[in-house]
Amino acid sequence: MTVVATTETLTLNMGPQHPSTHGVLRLVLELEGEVVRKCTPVMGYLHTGIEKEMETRTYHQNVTLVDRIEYLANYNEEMAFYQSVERLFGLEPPPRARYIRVLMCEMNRIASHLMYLGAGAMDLNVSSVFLYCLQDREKFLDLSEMVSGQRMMPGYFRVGGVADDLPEGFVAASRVWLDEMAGRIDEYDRLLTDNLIWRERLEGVALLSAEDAIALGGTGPVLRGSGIAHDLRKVLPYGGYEEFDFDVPVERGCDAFARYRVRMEEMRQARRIALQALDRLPDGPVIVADRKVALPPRAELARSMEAVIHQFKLVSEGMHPPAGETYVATESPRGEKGYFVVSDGSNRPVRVHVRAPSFYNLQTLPAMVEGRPLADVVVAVASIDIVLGDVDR
Amino acid sequence: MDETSILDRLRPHVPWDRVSASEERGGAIVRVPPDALLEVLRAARDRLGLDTCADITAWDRLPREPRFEIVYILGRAGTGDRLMVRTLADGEPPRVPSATDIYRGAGFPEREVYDMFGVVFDGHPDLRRILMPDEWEGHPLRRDFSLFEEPVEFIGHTPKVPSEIIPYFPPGSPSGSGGEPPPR
Amino acid sequence: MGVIRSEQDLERNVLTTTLERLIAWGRGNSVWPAQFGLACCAIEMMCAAGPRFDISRFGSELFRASPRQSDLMIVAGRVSQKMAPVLRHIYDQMLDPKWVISMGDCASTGGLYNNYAVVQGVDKIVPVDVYVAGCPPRPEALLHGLQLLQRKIQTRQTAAATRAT
Amino acid sequence: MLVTLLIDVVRSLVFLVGVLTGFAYVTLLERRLLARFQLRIGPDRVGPLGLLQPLADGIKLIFKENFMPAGADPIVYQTAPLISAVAALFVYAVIPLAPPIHLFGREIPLYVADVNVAILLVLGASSVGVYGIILGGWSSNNKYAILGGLRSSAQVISYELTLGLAVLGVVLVANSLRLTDIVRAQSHVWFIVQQPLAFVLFMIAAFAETNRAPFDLPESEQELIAGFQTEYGGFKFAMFYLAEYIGIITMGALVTTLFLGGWQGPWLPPIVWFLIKVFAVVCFFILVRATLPRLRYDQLMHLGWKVLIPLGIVNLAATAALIVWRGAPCRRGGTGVIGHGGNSE
Repeated sequence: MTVVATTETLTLNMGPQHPSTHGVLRLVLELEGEVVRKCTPVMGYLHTGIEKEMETRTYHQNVTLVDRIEYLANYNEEMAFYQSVERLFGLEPPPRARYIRVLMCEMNRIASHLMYLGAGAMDLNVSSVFLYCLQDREKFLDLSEMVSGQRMMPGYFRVGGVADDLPEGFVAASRVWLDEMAGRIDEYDRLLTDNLIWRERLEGVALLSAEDAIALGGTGPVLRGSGIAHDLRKVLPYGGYEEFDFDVPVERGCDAFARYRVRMEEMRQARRIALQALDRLPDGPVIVADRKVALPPRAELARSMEAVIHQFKLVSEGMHPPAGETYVATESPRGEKGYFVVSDGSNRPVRVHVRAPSFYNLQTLPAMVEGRPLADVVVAVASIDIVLGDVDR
Repeated sequence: MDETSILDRLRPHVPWDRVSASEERGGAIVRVPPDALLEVLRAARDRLGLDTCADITAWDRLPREPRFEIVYILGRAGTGDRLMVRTLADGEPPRVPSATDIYRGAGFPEREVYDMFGVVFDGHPDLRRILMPDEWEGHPLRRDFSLFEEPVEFIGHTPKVPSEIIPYFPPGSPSGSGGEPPPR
Repeated sequence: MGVIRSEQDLERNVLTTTLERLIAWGRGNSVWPAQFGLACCAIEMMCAAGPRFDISRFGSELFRASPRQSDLMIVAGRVSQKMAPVLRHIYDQMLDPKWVISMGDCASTGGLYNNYAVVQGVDKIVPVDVYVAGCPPRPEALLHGLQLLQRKIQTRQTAAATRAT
Repeated sequence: MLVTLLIDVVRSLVFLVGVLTGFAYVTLLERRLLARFQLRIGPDRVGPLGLLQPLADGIKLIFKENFMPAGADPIVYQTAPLISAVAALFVYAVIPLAPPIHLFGREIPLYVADVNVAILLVLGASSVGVYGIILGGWSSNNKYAILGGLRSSAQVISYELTLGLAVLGVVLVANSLRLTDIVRAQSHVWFIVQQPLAFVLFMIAAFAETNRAPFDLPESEQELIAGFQTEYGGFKFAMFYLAEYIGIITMGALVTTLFLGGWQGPWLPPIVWFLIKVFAVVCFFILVRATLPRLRYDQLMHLGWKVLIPLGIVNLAATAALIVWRGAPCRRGGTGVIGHGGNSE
């Protein structure tokens, strides 16, 4: 006797509006029972045309657009953009500016990972952790507001430095936050890492082998959670990271739990870097003296006609980098964030392409979830920590 | 780790006469014709161990010919090895061979380049639009594609294509002198 | 939107019964938003639900995942051309009475992005009751918008109500 | 006769109103308590201390558009929330709040009916409630809803067994299926001391029965939008909502009755003790919701069938062995358990 098993797959549309896709991602899932047979990510629901829009703006104006790409890690995003533009100019910001940038980027990394942790916990219905993380993130937003006047979209970095020196009291305030975070990270660790259900849900889930991760272009915690020690701050140092002492956390679990552990450890390392930056913060100017790219200081405007002309030229026309193309890769909280900038010598880029880590990490999603139950999709999406603004741009 | 430059290591494995190599701003760049592209990519992966395709993108060189340049950024996980492979494509639609057989990770970015520039990747298993709606017409990142901006209520304002907004300066010309606007 | 100062409107206001007032009071104080975030503003929307700003004080912390159970759609972020039909679909799925807050410049006017991909203002797709300015608006601004909406609901001056007359 | 009937009616009404008010304020309690756990304040603007918030929610939900999705089965779709709500309310008929009080020279029992198989009735009613969920999920013509409904049916079937096994331990010790008897049997030692394992099993199963975190899979927001109630809005959604929260109070009342000595306690009037205990259990439910992640579906099944049910059987066997070894504690003459005690009242 032969039994003919007929299975019918159910096509489930997860998204674009779904609580756990972290934005407007749509996943077309073919389900057999509750097991995912095929997963097709469909994106573009947040496509904003930022790359096109950037072609019509000057380099200075573009920072506004850049901020809104990976909106959970604005400082890292600005860092990436300006690394490329500065490479075009062949500029190097002064030491104080480099340290301030590293400080802001690393604090932003903590804040971004807090959002990962909160949203990831929320996906498993631990709403309390979500709110605790939001509370801790608020304190970073306060710091961001201190330096830039904005909670989320700072626009603080400039070509060749940063817009302004750190405000009074900022160093002390960020020290307070970083000191507090040490205890908080340990607390989250205690709350979740030893939680039986948390481990059950994360361990062995969303498996991604190292080969798959490399081949599919996964970077950041996705790659490091699969056992590859690849951190651009170490292998291709940029922006002064070679002066800092930190470890690259690597986990060999290849699963969501490994990624969670990597990010927890990265928060500690980011804190370490930020503290080093605070300790060794050098004195000096915060932006290069080149008047073709940096605005003259306000005091100079009253005295020097030349300064006024420079100011006028820069504000009205912007800066003119030499013609050419650059690509500089940086390590954003989500992975390799690179900017491919093509300049023709005019005041606007001919082409700006964002190498978006979320976009590539999303490509690893089908490998993670196929053959797994539906509930694991939620964990997998949370574990790669996508930002849809970054995916769709 | 091998201290010889990545271009020197690549040299024996590719048809060097058809490839031009350069170091620009600290990055190794290889320019190849489209028909030698896969050979170079395969050599980069197999001989140099550049196991990851960090990025694929393109840009529109309008009004120069060939019009599109496709850029592959290859890397090796765990090291700082980087190689930028660039190829020029022309025609309507411009065609280049797909790298998906060599780098599985090329799937999404090639779709994006197709979506944004209309570059067709021959041999891509699933070449569909990725960011724009399926029924969208045109390829937004081409320089002759209008921003489609909606008129803001200023007198005399009409939407322009970016190539009109941005004067084109040939490389090397002094900036600000103004070049001939490209033909639409 | 706003107060319609017509005779019809006057009549409607005069005929307002206690029951109607009670219903409006209930609706105004129990606005459950849809869990609907688009872009950057969605992060600030989450912050509004967070401990510091705490939207729950106004009875609105129950972000419902199903549009059928939500009364308010907070359009938080830029609406792309691809998202626009989906957004309209979700709005249609919500049960009457329903309200829309357009949060942020992108949702209200297209904001920074005057280009091919972004809908220039969500009010081209759905009727909007309250516009919250900012890029992104601070959570306080959203809470202010919510309070404005509550006041509008309680005085029955929302977009849907004025359209009906 | 008429007076008795009148008392019955009034008593039922008081119960109904009490339970419905309880439901409303449990929702508020949950929102306020969750907020406290999460460093927030919670609803406090509507009325003093936010006490009118449930009223506002109720009014809003009742006056929402009456809606039915296209392609839904109209009758089933409309009935499903009713089934859930009625089944949830029905249980209160047999839960004793306090010993009878004397009023106007009459003995008025503080329960609607004292059924001799009360505990069976409770279990039965709570499993009827799941029909509402399954039918609701099936009839709404939505994929998320049907997945939620299927999950729910599997979950309730699995955990009903554990629930039953845990209760059986108590029944063996108390030697009765009547809830009032079970309460009275705890006059010296609460069953939480005598039957600790059964208590733990019952609590876990209670979370699963009420679809509460960490077992809230049927309506798991992050996976299935809202599960079986995805397509329900307005008043029909309110009924599901009602069923869920009344289920929590029910479980609180059951835990109190079966394990925490029911209305018994020193100094305070019995009914106050009963309410305090129920309140404590409900708070515990909310605390767990704020703390624990959600299980995955197969882990839930694994836990139910491979851990809880064997433990329940072990507990039952051990209890039975202990009773035989000690000699049956036949307070009632040992004529058996079921069928003893006659009809209600």
